[in-house]
Amino acid sequence: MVVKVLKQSSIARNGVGAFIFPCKKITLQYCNWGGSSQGVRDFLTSKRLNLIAQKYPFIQFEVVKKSGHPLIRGHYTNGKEKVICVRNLNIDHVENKLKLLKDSSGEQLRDRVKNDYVETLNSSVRGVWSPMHVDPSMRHRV
Amino acid sequence: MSQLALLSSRVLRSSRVAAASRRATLTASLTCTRGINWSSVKSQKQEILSTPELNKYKEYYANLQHVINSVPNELAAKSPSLVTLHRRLQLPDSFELSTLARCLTCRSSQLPVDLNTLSVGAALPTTTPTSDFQDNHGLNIFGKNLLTYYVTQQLLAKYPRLPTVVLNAAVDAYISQNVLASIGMSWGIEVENSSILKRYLKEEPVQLTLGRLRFFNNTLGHEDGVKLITSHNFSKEAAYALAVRSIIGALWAYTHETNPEFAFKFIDDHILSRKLDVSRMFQFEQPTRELAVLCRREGLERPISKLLAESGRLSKAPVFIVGVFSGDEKLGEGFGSSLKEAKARAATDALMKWYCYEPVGGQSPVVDHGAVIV
Amino acid sequence: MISFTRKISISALRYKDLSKIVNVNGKITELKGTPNLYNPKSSASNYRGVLRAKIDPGTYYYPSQSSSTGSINSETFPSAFLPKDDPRKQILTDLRANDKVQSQLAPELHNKGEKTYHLEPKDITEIIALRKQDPEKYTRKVLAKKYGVSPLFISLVSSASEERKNEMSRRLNEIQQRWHAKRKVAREDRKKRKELWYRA
Amino acid sequence: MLTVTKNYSMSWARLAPRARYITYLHSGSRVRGIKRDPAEYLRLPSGLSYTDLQPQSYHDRVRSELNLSSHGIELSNEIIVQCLTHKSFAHGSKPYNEKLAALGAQFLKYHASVHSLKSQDADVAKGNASVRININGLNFTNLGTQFSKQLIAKQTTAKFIKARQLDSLVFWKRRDPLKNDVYNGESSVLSSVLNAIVGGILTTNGPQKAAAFIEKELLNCEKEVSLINIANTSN
Repeated sequence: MVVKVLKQSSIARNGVGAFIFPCKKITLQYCNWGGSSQGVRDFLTSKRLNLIAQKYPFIQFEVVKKSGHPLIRGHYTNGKEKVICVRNLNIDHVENKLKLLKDSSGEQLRDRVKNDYVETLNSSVRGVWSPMHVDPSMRHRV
Repeated sequence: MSQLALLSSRVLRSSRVAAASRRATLTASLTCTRGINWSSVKSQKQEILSTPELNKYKEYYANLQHVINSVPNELAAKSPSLVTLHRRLQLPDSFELSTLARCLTCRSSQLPVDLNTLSVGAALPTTTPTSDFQDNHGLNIFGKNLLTYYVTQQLLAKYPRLPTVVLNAAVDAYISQNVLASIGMSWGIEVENSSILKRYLKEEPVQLTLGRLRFFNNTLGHEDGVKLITSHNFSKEAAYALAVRSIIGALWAYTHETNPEFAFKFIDDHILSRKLDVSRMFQFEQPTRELAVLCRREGLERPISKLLAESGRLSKAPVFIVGVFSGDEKLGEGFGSSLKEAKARAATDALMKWYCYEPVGGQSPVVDHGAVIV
Repeated sequence: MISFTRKISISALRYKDLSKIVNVNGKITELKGTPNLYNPKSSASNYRGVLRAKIDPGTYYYPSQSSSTGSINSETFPSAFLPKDDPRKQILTDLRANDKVQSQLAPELHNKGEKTYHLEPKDITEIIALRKQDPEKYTRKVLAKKYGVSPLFISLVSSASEERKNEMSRRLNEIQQRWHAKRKVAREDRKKRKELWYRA
Repeated sequence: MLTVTKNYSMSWARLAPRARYITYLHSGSRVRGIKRDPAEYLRLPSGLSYTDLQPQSYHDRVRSELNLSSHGIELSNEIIVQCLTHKSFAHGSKPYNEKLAALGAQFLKYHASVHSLKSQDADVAKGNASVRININGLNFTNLGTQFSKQLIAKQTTAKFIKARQLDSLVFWKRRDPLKNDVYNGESSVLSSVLNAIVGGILTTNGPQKAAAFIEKELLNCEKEVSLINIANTSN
């Protein structure tokens, strides 16, 4: 008769301790001929991608030439992917979409309903209020 | 239509070539893939041993094997996923890329002899056999020793009184295979999923594979839903865990002379920073007896349960609050809808407060007397 | 252990020098309940009253109004469990002065008193023999009363014969066979609930 | 069956108002459910008593056998006794070494693997040192070999404790005193003692001193009784 154990797994908390940037790879897919890829082509020929790649050396950038509308695809460390179609967008908008994907955590976005703002793994520090533990002098009497 | 036919004939031709070449180089095993008439390949194998296509594939394969077996740093620097992984983990510059590539080579990528036969075999391997001196076997062993020691030591420093079973389970909760595998995935390590043949057909540069996790990976199984079960642990989780342990082992090797604390800090940041609530790991059997033995052992007064508050004793939903006292001090408190429950919870609570004690700084190290044996 | 109420943390922004409001040497006053501008009882849940409560800036002891069961926060620890050189030992003793009052006033659930260890080997052999000789008559309860010990002690020193055990389990089985399906489920659930008593 | 020597202790308990009970502490062969005399179960069959240990003949002997003072290590008497007490002794009612041993075993394993990494002996055995690639001068292919496993195996550490003549000081209870040592698990008890000493040094004196102790005392081939020499002879 000693203590038995309930198996548990520790839960990851990215940013407590080390922070691993969630976006690991960005694929830019464009077409060399189509007009909808003009903005991406401008983006690729400018210096902007180089600057971004230098600033974020932990993100792998891949450029794919494929016919069809241009896409930007973000790959995340949680195994998910996010795709944005950038057809007919100009160079600035393409860059903004790329930055949007870069800054995303890879989690699916969802609406927060009221009182759903706090998400925590920790239990309450002060516990759950209990009428039995209120100071007797302050107890409410009916 | 004609295009499709052309394509399939090219695949057929190349597959046949690949099959023959692999047999010729005696490296990995193969069974027929769909779309190939195996018997025809078999009957023709004498003639097709040397075609220009085969020679090219042979060259590609030999080059790949050579690159994996002795990773040149210049080539490794051209592998984007390897370089980004290095930067993502913020490894020191002294940590060579070739070593990082070695950490991703599992010994399971070298198939045992019994799997190397055509009848059992794995089709279209994703990686070449490696030499024993260029895989992560030794790094993994060292990384495991390092991790187990450091995690145990840190847990004991934080909770010096954890019972051994709980301590072991807590260490497991940090560095079990599944947890390490999920850490590996969150580091963004990718698995080498496509076969050498496919990569050859795509004309993929050989160094790209260096940044991916290479382990025994049955392509046939992937496509057919057929799974190979052996006594060896070839799972994806096992391979990820091997890689994570090896990276930590190699990190220690590069930094132990210049900055001995670096590897430990790395473990702190990536592994011990994870959330674990040890108090959720206890399941007591007879807490009241255990608490009585504990008090006797520690020279405290006999624990006595006292009723602190109650409400609705005769109602459908009574509540009792019971405290367990040793002398004038309350050791623990429990609630419940019966006196028995409240008493049991109070004793459980007291034991929890004993076992989960955390010392603070400036205190001499606590050497625990061991868990209570009833 | 020591918490700033909301009012204080806001007003503390105005005080650049925290030492003006945190009096380390003086006695820390205790807040018995949440301060409220309105009637603390009838308007307890009115948050405006809580936000605008009139309270002097300073440090207060404001114990949480919750059960400490399962908590491993250090302020819920008994000081008897701390090693001698733990700096929190004295603080905890001071904080938990109320324990003494509770201990003296609260009724005991059941106090069986100190153990006596008064049986000798010959008594034990007697118990074993009696239990073997006539298990129907000399049950655990009867023997416990006869020797002035608990039924648990009787089962510690002696065990029932195989036939007796089989007979009893047969009878129990028979009774359980007659249970309705709902009762069976309820008993299973009770077992599971009971396991939860012994966890945090 | 019962050969009882009566032993009435002086403590009286007055709980039931009508009866006065005398506490009876049993000695001799075990009787189910009866409390035994501590003086008896706290004594080893060899006659060594847990309650009156002489510092000169016990604690100082442990210190000198392990050369603790030459490594600048200070262990209190209580920790030395705890390190040499196995869980089986006195039904775990005295401080025992289980957790110190668990920690010490991990630390020893870690340092033994560091030792293997730095040693170049295994190269010659494998015969193909040219293929080997070092990482920062460390040889990771040495790990997982028979010798590196043997270095910290139960048998080796148990032999170390025996060779340093500490086995007679260990408090433990045999499963069956009539059967042999393998049945009683002597080697795992003795190896837990060495592990616990390492663990005790690690907790109280810090990792540097514990590492130095392992390097200079346990894994030092110049010492006559060291794990390396024991592992070499048993191969």
